[in-house]
Amino acid sequence: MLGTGLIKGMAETARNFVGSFLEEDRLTTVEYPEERIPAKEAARSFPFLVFDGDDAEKGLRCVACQICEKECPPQCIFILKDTAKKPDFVGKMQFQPKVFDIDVSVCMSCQICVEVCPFEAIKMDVDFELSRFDRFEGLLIHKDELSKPNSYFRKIHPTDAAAVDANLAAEKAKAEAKAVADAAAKAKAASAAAAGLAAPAKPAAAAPPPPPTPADPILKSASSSTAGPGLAETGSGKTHAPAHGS
Amino acid sequence: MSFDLAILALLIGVSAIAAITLRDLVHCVLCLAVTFASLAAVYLRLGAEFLAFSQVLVYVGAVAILALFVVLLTRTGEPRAESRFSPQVMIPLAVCAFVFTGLAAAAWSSSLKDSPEAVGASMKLKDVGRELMTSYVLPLEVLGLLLTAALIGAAILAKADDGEDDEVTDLGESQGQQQRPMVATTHSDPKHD
Amino acid sequence: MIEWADQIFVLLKREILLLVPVALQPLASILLSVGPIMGVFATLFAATTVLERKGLGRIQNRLGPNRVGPFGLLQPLADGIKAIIKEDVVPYRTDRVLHTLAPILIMVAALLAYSVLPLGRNMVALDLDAGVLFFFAAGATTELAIFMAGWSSRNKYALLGAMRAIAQMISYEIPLILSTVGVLMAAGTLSTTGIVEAQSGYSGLFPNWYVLTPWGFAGFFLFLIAATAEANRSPFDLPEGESELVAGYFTEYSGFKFAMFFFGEYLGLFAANALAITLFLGGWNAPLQILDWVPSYLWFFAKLLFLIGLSIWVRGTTPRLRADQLMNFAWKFMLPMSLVNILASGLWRFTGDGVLGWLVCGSLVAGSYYALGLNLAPKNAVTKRIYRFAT
Amino acid sequence: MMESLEALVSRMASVLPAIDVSLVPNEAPGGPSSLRVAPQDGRRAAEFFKSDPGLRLDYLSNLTGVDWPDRVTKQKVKSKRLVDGVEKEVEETLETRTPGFLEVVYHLYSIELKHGPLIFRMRTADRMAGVHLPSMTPVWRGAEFQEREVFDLYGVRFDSHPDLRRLLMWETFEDHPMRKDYVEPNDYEYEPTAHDEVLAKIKERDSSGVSGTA
Amino acid sequence: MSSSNLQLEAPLDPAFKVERRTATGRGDLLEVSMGPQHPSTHGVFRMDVVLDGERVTKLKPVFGYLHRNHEKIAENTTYLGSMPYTDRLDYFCSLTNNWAYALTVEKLAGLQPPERAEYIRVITAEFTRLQNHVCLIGFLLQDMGASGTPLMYAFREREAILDLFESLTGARMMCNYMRFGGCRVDLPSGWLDQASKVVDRFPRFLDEFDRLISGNEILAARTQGVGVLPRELAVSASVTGPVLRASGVNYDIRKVDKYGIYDRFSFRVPLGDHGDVYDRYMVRVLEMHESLAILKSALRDIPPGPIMDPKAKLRSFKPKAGEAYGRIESAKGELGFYVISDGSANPYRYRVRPPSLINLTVLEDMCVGHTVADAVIILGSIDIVLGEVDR
Repeated sequence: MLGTGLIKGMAETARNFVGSFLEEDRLTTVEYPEERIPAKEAARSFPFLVFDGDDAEKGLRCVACQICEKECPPQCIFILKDTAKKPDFVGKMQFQPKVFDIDVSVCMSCQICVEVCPFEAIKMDVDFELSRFDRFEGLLIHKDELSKPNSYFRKIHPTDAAAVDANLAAEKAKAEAKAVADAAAKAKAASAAAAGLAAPAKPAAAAPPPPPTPADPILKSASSSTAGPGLAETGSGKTHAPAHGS
Repeated sequence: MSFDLAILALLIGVSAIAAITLRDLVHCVLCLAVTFASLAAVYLRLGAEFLAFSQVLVYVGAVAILALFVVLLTRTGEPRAESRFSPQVMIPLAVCAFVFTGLAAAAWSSSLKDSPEAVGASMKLKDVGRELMTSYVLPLEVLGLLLTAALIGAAILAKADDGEDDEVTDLGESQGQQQRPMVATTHSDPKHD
Repeated sequence: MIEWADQIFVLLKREILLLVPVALQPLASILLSVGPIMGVFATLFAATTVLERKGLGRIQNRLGPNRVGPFGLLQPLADGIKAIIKEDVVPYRTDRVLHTLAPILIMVAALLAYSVLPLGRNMVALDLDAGVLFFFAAGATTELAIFMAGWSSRNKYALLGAMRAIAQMISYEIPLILSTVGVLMAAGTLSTTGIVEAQSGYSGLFPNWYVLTPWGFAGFFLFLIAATAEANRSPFDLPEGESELVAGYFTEYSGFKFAMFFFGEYLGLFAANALAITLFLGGWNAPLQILDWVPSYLWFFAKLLFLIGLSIWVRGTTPRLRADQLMNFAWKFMLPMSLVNILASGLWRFTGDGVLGWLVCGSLVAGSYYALGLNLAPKNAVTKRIYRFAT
Repeated sequence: MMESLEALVSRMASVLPAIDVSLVPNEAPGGPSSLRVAPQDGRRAAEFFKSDPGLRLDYLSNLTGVDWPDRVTKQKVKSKRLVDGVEKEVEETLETRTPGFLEVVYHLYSIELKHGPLIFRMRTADRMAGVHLPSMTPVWRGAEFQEREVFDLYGVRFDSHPDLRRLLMWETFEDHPMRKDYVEPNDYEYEPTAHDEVLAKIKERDSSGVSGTA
Repeated sequence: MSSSNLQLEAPLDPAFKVERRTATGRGDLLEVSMGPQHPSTHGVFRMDVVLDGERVTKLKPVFGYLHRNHEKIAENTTYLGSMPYTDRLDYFCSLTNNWAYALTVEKLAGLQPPERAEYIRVITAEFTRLQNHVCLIGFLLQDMGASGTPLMYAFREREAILDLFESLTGARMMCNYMRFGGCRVDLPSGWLDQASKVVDRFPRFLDEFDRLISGNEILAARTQGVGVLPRELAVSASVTGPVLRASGVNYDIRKVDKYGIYDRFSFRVPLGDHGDVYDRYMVRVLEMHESLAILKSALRDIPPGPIMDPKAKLRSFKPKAGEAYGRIESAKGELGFYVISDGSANPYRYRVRPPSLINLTVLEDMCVGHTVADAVIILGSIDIVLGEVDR
């Protein structure tokens, strides 16, 4: 008969009307600024750079290899290599980025930079409140703002961070063992120098091969002049302009 | 004649003249609607409530709308740029003058002309109904029959429109439009288009 | 004391009038009637918008507006301010005079209808002998306003919307008026207060409302459906069907003019519902004799809110009809049904409200409802379909 | 299952007189090889594919263009030649110029017989003037929009297409953006963004070679 | 219900000739440009409609408002770099887009995803289908003017599925999850239980929807017999997906190609007999039931193991020269990718076969003779996403 379907439908809407007051799972709305859904562990919004320890400059894992810059589909990353090498988390001398900018307005949160990074240096943040007041400069996020400590990474992605930490620790242990072995080998070689054969002390590359360092004489000299890590830090900390000028 | 009736009369006159002189047909019909409404106000002023409301309901609510529909469905774009008055303007003027004189004479000679208020006041709605059903039952029924016949006729005409027979509807202006299949219903300005 | 509470507004008006010089008393009387009506219904409009949005929200498992004020109750205020301060965009080449007049006319027409609605005992602005007729006459004027809006906008959607609206309103005006005929016959008057008074009193437990007769029941629903169509409410909201015509005849309106259309439309809805209450639901009368002490206007507004809630509920449930189906429904169902209903109400007068009356009128109404409903179904029948599956 | 492409080619040669069909191998491990049909035989072949009871390829899944611009392959050839009366071995570079063409690839399946795909392709004479191919819209209606797209993005004109207009670009647009040699016009109505600066910086860095990318 | 495999329907009529339907209007024709800002064109899509009264006599779809030349971008990006761009094709079904692209490149490079990855792909693809169909029927009813109620119920369910996607892939819509030779990350702990919960809860929604709307007279009147697509025309015009199956053609690529591991699941393919909007609606509803069956068994059977083909390379991925065409049954129809490699890091030619665009071929044939309101719901029933149509 005419109208039965309509009445059935009205019963259903009435059920939902009442149900929205009674049943939790009917009402999916979250009153956002006051109430927040806790971020999912896998959530991703925008990349950040991980650093170990407390000092963002010192512990930055990024070695400015520029793989992410090349792989980034919308090309929103801009990296400028530093002129001086500094020891990285393994203790190996590496370059660091002097400039590391990501353009929020272009980034599409695809996470490809994270995947291609061989150094576990760039990870995805969960903070999605990225609105800025400045349309131009404000949307370009610089290195100091991008750098976040490993403890933060552990907080937002615990499972992932644990795996990464274990991985890095293993690598570091391997590298240290290698260094010890190398030292031992060197010592041995020195002691067995009678043969006059120097053992090749080239450390074997870790699982992800670091990019070949450029053979630029200026860079070489610069890195050799700033021997100590402390010096390197002060050199790269605030005095970008003179370094660039030279 | 009282002041308010004079205003209403003026309104009727002005809107009626506007209805026949304005360029835009839609404006004309809207002025006609104003005429009808003012006429209803006159009835109301004279105490003929039922007549006034019927006037609004039928003339403003239906006849004017019908006229608008007709204008919309048959009109082609721009109002024509010819003169406001057709060359044969004298003939309708003469007819109008004749009708007006006749009506005025009838009104003048009527016995009610001195006490217009008295008519409406005495007529309650119940009385109207009773009169319609007793003294005027024959005209009422005849009118009803006529309207029914008109309705059926309209339905038949509309029905034929659905079928194959095109001759019934393709009369008059619509034939001229066959050459222009794309006609914007809104005003089309050559410059703007 | 009860009497006093019931008549407080009537007495108040009388007291105030006494303070006014005699020469100005007619004017003051008009102002004292019109002012409160506009104030009360503007407030009701504001309340309804928030009620509708919250109600629809709950029906749809949402929260509805909840930002402005406590529980979002000040939302209409925010909307109103926004509407007023927004730029009034009038497209190039519109007919500016008509474009401006249309929303004013639609509001005036909607407000005129309120002058004959009895909001409580002795609370009617204009107790006309032909009150119901006046109501319909005022309602008919809105068609003109809608046409003006649609035509003057110089927009194809607006024009299509206006054409649809007018066609729909003309078609549904007939069942709307015919469905009231039974009441007019039973009450023997066209005066709204007269009709309400005819429904006062109780027979047994039940009030003497016309909705509690078979023909009144059918008439009430016919009237409600037709009134919904007249007010362009869902499921008859084709003239402004946003999925087809963007916003129908007020596509080109913005800012305050748009708000006036919106207001006018809701005023029309309230007026139609108020007339339904007057005609079928006993107006200001209490549903039970023991509740008679509650002031009459409260009953009126309670019933009005109930009908508004019903229309929100229907809006939350139904999809929209198509234009031709709408017309089919008007002419093939509503019209014959209301004619049958007139016959039933005539029979009721002779059979009385006994078992015989219920049997005869009830079966007449129900039978014709069933038959017309069958007739309305399309030829290839709305049936349950069986679907094949390939594995 | 469908017969092998080799068998199909020989059968087509026997059924359709003087048809120019050849096999185009595909080296990808997962992908089947395809047929190349000469443009003048395109409609005949298509009708055959659609109506042949063994094929019944009634469903044109995909139709797309490929641009193969002019290629210059340099080859160093050593030849012995008489130079100044002495026979010497001379090394010279031979430039073989492969003229470019546009190719349209059709992927056909059969809904009736549930097999496929059969891939066939047609090549235009060149990339500028002779870019006409027969339209397949009369055979498979599904080609209508895809041919319009190929026309739009590659500039292949399909003869006897019922409504050959641009599909994605606007009517007054002139070039064909999917061609390999398409140069983006600098006519975007864009606002400056921070990203412009980033790109400018990249350009500057790359041109000056400050850091020398790895 | 038949159980014979793949030979369910009568053979297609080979003599079928495609004829363009045209209707000639006799009165004034009104040309309306519906879109690109029209509310119900599902994005920035435009239909140039020529109307005779309200009847459509001619309808030309106009595309390109969202055109960004995805294919050209992909030819200038690495193989991996195109993966996040495929999310943005049909932004409702990013996971199936991922799958289609990954499948094609796997064919090109000869990769074989491990079993667990295949299961994950099936699970995510079926969830994608569920949420796409849910939204589609919500949108379809919204186009019919149902005030958002069905749409909100649909979004409520979609929310649960998107939560699953977020906890797996990190994003709700732009998942960017699949990789050549497997999937990016493994399922987080507890994900399967959560997914089972969603699957178990889903029938409640389907029943609710059934009660709410499937029996509604207005829905039946609006959709039955509207926009009929004959079988032969559907096949000839390369229409795929639920639209094709609603016309009674048994063609589901999951059954025909058995890509992935679809041969391990038993599911049925619902077929419509009328090919109208109602059938397209119902076929999708029934497909959701089948998807739930697939999901149930996949969630039960998923084995542990690796999720990436060890041969797959993430960086400097350069497949050998060759070409491949891969296609899957996405929620909208056959989604195909055609990739030609010349041995470099970027594809030489990258083509998306968009089901949305090709299904629109028959839009005019379906709409001619119906009213504007019908054109809107016919468009809605095709289920297009402009990100995919314009690419």
